[in-house]
Amino acid sequence: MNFFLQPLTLLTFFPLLGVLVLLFIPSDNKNALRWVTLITTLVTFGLSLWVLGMFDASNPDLQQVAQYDWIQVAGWNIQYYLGVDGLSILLILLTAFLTPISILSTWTSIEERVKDFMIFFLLLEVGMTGVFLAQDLFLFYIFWEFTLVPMYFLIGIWGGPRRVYAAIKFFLYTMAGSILMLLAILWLGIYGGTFSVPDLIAQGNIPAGVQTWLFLAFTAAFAIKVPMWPLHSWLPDAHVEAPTAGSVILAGVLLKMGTYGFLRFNIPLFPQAALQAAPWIALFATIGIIYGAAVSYAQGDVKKLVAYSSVSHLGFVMLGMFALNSQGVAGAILQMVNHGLSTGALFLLVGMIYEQTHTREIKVYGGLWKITPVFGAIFLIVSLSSMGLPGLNGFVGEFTILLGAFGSQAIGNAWYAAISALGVIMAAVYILYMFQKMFLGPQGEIVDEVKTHGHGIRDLNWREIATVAPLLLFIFWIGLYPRPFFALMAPSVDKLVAALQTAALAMP
Amino acid sequence: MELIQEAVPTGFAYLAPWLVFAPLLGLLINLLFGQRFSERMIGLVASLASGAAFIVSVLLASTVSANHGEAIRWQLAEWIHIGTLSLDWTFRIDSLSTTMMLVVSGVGTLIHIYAIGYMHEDVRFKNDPGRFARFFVFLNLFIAAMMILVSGDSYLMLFVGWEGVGLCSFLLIGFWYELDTLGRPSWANSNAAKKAFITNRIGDFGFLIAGFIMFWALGSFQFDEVFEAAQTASPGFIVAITLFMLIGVAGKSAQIPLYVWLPDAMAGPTPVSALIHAATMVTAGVYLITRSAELYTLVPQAQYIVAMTGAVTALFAATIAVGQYDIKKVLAYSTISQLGFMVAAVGMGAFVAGMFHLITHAFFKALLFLSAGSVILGMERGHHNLAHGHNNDHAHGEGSNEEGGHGDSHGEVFDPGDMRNMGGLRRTMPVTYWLYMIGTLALAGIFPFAGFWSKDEILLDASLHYPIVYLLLSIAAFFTAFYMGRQIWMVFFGGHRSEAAAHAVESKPIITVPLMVLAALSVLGGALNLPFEGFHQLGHWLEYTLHEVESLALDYGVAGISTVLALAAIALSWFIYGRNPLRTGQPDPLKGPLGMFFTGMENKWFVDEGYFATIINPFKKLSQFLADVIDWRFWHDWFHETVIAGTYNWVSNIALNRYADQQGIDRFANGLGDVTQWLSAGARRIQNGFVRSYALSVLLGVVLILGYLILR
Amino acid sequence: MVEINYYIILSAVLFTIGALGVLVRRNALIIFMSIELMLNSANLAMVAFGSVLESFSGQIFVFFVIAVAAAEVAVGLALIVEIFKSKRSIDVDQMNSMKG
Amino acid sequence: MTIQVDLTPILPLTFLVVWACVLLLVDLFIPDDRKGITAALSALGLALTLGWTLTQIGREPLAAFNGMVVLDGFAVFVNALLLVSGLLGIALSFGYIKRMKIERGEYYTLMLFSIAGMMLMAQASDLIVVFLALELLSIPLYVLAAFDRPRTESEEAGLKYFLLGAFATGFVVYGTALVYGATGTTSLGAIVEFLGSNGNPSLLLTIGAALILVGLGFKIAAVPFHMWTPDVYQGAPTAVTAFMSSGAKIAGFAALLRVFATAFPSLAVDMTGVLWAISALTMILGNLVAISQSNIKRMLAYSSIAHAGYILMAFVPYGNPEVASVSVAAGLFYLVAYAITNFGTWGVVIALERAEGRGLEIRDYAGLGRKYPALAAAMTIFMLSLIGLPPTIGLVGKLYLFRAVIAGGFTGLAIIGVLTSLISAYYYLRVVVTMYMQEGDPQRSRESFLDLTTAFTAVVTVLVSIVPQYLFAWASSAVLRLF
Amino acid sequence: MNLDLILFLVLAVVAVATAIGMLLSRNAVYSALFLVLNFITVAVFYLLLGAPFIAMAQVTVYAGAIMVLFLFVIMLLGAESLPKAEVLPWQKPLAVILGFVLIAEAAYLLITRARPLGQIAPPGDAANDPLTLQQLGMSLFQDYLLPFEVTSILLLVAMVGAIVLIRKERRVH
Repeated sequence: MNFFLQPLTLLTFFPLLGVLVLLFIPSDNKNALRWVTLITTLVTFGLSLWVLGMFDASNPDLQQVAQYDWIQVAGWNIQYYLGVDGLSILLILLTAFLTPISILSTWTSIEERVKDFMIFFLLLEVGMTGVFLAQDLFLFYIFWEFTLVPMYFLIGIWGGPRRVYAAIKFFLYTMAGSILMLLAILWLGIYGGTFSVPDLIAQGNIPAGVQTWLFLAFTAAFAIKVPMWPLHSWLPDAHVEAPTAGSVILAGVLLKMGTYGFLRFNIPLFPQAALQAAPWIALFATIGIIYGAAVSYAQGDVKKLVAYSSVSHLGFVMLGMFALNSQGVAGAILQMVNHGLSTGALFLLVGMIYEQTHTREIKVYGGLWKITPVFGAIFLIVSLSSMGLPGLNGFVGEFTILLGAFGSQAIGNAWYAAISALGVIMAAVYILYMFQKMFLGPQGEIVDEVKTHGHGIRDLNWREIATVAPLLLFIFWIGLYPRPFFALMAPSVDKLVAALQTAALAMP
Repeated sequence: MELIQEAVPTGFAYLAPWLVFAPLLGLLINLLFGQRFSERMIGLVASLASGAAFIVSVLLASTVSANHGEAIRWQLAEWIHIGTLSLDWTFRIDSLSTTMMLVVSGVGTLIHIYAIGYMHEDVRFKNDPGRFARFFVFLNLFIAAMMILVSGDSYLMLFVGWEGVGLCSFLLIGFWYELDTLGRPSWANSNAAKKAFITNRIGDFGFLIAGFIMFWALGSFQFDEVFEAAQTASPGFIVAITLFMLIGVAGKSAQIPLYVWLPDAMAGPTPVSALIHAATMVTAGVYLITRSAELYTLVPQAQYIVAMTGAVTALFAATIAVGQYDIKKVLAYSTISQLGFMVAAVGMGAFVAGMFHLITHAFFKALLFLSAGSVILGMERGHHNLAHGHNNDHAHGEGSNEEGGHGDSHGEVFDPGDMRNMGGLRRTMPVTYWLYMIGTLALAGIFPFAGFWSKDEILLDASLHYPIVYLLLSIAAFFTAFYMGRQIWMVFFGGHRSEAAAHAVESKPIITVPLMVLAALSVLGGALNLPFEGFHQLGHWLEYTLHEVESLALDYGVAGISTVLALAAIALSWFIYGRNPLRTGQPDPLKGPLGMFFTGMENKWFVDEGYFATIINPFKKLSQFLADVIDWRFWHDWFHETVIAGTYNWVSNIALNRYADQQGIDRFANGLGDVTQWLSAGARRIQNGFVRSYALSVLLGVVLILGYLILR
Repeated sequence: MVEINYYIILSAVLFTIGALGVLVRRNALIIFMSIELMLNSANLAMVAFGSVLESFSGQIFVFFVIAVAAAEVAVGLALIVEIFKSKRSIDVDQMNSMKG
Repeated sequence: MTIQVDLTPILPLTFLVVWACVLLLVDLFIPDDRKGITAALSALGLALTLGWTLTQIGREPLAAFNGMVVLDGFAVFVNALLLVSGLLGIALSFGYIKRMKIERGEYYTLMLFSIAGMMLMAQASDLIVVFLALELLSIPLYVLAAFDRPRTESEEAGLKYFLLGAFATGFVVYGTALVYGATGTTSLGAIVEFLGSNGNPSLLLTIGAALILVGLGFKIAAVPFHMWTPDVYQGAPTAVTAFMSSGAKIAGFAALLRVFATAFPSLAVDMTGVLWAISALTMILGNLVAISQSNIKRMLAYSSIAHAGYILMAFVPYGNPEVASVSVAAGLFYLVAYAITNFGTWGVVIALERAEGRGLEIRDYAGLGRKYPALAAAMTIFMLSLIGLPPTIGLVGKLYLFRAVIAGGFTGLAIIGVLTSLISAYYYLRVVVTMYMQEGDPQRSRESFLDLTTAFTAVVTVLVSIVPQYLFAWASSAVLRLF
Repeated sequence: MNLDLILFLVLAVVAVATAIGMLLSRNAVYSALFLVLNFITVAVFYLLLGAPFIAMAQVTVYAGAIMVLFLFVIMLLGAESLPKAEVLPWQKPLAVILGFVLIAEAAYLLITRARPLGQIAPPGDAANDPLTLQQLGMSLFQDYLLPFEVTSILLLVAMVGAIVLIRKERRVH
């Protein structure tokens, strides 16, 4: 098939077309820029649905593969190798789904240098999609590093007061991790003779001792990205300073790149190392869950609170993933999506109110629900999904994860899961604290303050509702009827788990 | 499950989903059009929704009886299927669940109707008529969630409802989220709501853990499969499961140590207190244990713990109730105490007795609460008429709209719920008085009211199996009768202790009619399960589900003792409160004789304070510490800024005589500034622009290389 | 008969002295001379080797070195003169307008 | 007796030299305000030579002057690169020297001579020729560095470069002498034979080689022989800096490679450690000190030191036959990557430099992203390439290098490499930050050739990262004959 | 203890002495003169080593042309000596130490480690040995033709460079 007509290639690089168009639009024609970008991202979403339509959920292996020799000289064996399977399909959809939403959210909030913003955003989408699709380590690394650049600009140019600091910190920390991974990748490339992940897995002859080192090298990259406690220090800065859309994508997709990396590379490539590491990862994940929850409870800044809650949520993901049984892994994958939806939505909503009040201080809010009933209701639903209320998406993920972790042989004891379950209580504590201080109780001072500059705080307008509505739809759908989502990933997950069991048997 | 569905004719089972959908439908209608509807319309929709659920419940019950109690399982959809884990949206229709459905939807519907009248005035006293619709939305949501809870076929679906009702109670307790119970702007109500939710979550944690153990030990969440596997599983697991489940029960059914949220929950509008925090939701725990009967019966030691928890709670709460002044607070603690009775009962394995008491309690406690609500409304009206000199509360409704909140509309704050402001309402609110009286007698367990039969059955069981429990419960029963008597005397007898009481006005039919229905039930409810041969209807009915139940004959000894105790208590209360009624501002006459003891009861034995001191504040401090000191100052600022970035910059400056120029990233670079300065003196020498020292470094390099080559 | 190593050592000493000259003197001209001395010592070594190996290439190399030295001198002196014109000094220690 | 010589191997070179000499005369008749013609002519000369050189690709290696010069794939590759650099250098200079009012015809001729020297260096296979080539490329550079007289910095740069250069030359000469003494010859081929015949090399030889290494290390600005670099780069006219930062490096590495790979592979046991240390030191020091520069020229100087370190990594495993070819090919590839990126970067710097050295502080770049988006974008690409991030040739080059080094078993060095490139991100990003995230009003001077160069290099930087295989192939075929 | 050796030692002493003189003398003129002496001594060594041609070149080109040029420049600039102002106090000692280390290394290398490189044949009167000179010339123009040509270019370049540097400013305006 023609190179550019392959679904995955098209899906990955289509946004570049948008960039091309944007280049020829005068930068003062802001609405045109916005519309072009929105349409581009929507088409991309359409493409992702096309991919989904062709996706064979019963097939555990890579599908719709686009595989070409790329660099085959001088001992390199690098391929252009894209493919999608149960582990990645949901994340692909998530990416394509969140991007247009983020664009919508910038409609009025980004007025400065719209053109650059949109271009960077589209480039970012290319990078993210590529990361989830690339099956060749070299290709993967290129996409992985590539995502850094646009995000760095998004934070650095359109961010808050300390944006430059946050941007550079984000950049350096992520890069610090990935360069170690680079060495590991090169090592694999040299000794495996190929960079293609499936081939490397098939060979699977990496000596246990080396496995540990490679595992650690990859972990360095992914753990920082996730971020796993105690490597989370860049997260609050990045999140607080980033513009709303940036935060949404950062929380919604970029962090998932880390967890996805564990799933796609660490576990299948180094199964024995993974099995050995499971208890440790579980330990750190558990600490992260409790720590993140406790710390977010003490935040006075909404965005910071949500940022730290991410540390806690992704702790769950890591815990489930390294339960290394089907419940855990499937739950982890679903929880990635859930976190993308819930936290993404939270950042959107926070951004919407921030746009009106220009403050993120929780204490100045209060009694908002009375003034903005719709906003309050939506915020409540999203909060509940984030604290894992049954019937909403959060619960399905967290429950399966904890269930998996509780009985996981890899982790070895139920304590981690039990303690992590405390995190569910603490989630209620900080989420309700946030909701109460912002929406319940007597009217906060900000309300009158806003009144003094023209009309007071308004409820959501239709564009804003349209922005969140899709998220809400999925929040309910996954919560009430997650079956199709699990169905998509199940075969691949089972395959992974089976491979792990064989590896476990091979272990001394 | 297919097997079962083939085995028995499903009858009306296909209606099961409507238990949930009907209320949801009502909810949606009110949500979408609530703003355009009139209040009556809203109320009608909501009540119809709940009523539909009731009808469905009746039909389902009939189906069950038609099937001779065979359980029917009706699968709506698949939910979570991963590996060995398979969960479905399946409804379970058997005698137990239908019983709960009937209670919930029945009482629920009545309370819906009542609420139409009550909220009409409440929203006007609180100056926010717009909120009328919201109330019924929440109420319907609650019915739906409760239905999921009672009709679920697996522990997990039960858990869904379990948390759902928790959410609803959060929303409804915080219904007036910007006020406190006296209608002043404050965080009080929202705090109460939050407290309720979080405390429940703590219970849910126990439930979750129980679920995990269940899955890995018994391999399923579905009731039948669990029970089947339990027969062969090692008792250790069962004990763990049952006890962790007990934590959940303690949370939901307000048992020690997690009961603390219930009294605060009275911040919600009275119908809520009646429906959620008296009749239905709080009994979910009892339902859970009954549902898990086959697990509990396997492990007596666990049963004993459950029973003790119940009994102790019953007594403990009863003592506190004696010291309360707020009419609803008294009822709240009474509820906790009564729940204690039920838990004790099911703990002892007297599941029928427990369920029996659950039902009767639902009747008379709802009755009491609603009557209390009516009293409060009466006081409010009296108060407002006083303030506005006319008694047209509609006009008044608009009248007080201009004024800010209710509390600050008249100088001092008036608490319409404080019994010390009441007195003599017998004359101003006769209907309410009689209704209240019935409820009181039922609760006090006076023959032949419903409460007598159910409580008596529990006591009887206790006396046979667990003497200690029997002792505790009997004392609790005594206290019960006492504080109810105290309430009656304080509220309805004696002289008016406030102007409002004097001008209080009787409530309208829409409020009183449902009360009368409940009153009738409270009188006759005992007939459900009379302790005479052939009259154990409830017993036989539940037997289908609970298999072996012992149906005891009336034991005159036990019954006699309890009756005597109750009467004695009431007499005592008359002796203290009725004979010479309280006068305005007079302290409680028990204060003197009991002293410390009474202060304890008055202040709920300082349990809340204890929790604050031992758990909540430490946690706040801890998270503050983690967030500010550990995470931010140490980890974020010190370690990452100073150590990493600083070293980074500092090392670069050693090779140099200058600071990094303070540009964009200077924030990142101002690490060990002083050290840099201090060292730069020595560092200045290296790249200093002198040709000769450059040459020196070249020569140095040469010498080192040659040295290496020669010596290696 | 003279051990060739003596010549080498001698050249090494001269070379070192030349290097020292570059390191310790501030006068650009003298530094330059020192460099010439270094080249010379190299030449000496070269010729010495050449005479042992009895091949011409040593001498020829020296010849080229001398030529190159001449070329360098042309440019070098020009530079120094130019600097002197503008700085009125040939003290290399005064030529550190750029550093860091 | 008659003298017959085969000129073919050095024809391009000869042509260039002759062209330069002629140009020297022609220039006398070109009026001062028309020096553009000289530029054009010299560019033409380079272009012709380049064309000629490219026809040599894939030919059998030729030797002449009894093995003093060769023309093999390696030489062709390097020469082509050098000539391209020359063209880019002239393109950068043309407008610049006019703007700086230092336009003189000799500028270009000297540049041509220097390029000739570099090419000779790449072809030299006799230490004498290496030495002469070294001088031939250096002397014009000394003059060019001081070309902006009487500007103090420029003159100082010239003198410093000259004195230290001559100093370093002393070591080369002495080293050559020792090698000659140890082997009795200066011809690389003969040295190999000698070593082949009588066993393990004497320490004398090793020392000689080490001294040569010192001299060449000076040219490529390797620590600890690097210290002239910042001052000279800063003081010299920017266009010259651009030219020498690429050209001299390329030539120096070419010679280093030729000498060590062909003549001294048997010294690997001794040399590896030295090279390892030098490379590591160079990477670390270059990157660390670059952090605290505020002058863009100095910063780039340190960056070029750092990159010398990266390229040196490729030579560490030169003694190990199975990886040597790969690693050296990686080195060549990286040279290309660096040269291209480097010229682009300097192009931007030149575009923003104004008279008497204003516009050279990093803070002068503030607001570039807003005012000249294209220029800023180009600069961003170059910075990414220097860090080694996609989508740029820099990343591919680094990956190639690290892979070779790891394959050679020097993982430790590779780790130093990646860590230092992380450090480098810190200061390269600062430029980007300043351009995009700070307000300012930079002034650029529009010169068509300059813009052309910048655009060209930017495009190449990105393009080659997407299709690097051809360059890979060429580089690896270029080194095959060396071993 | 033979004659050659004595001669060598004497000359060596002279060479080193003059070199040190160059190094130490305050006045640049003296330094230059010392250097001339040194070069001449080296030239004598060349004779001893049987390289008369180089010896001549050394005397004429070096001692003659180059050093005279130096002297000329010194006089021209009047830069005999500089004011005593040492800004790098630690430079001298460090340099001296390095120097000694270097010499030590060289000595160690040559005396203990290096293979004996053989003896120097006693100089026949090579001064006027036509054959030798002829051979030299031949190989210069045959084997070493390329370097020779390169040298010529080099000198040309140097010339141009010098002119560029010294020539009067004729800046275009």
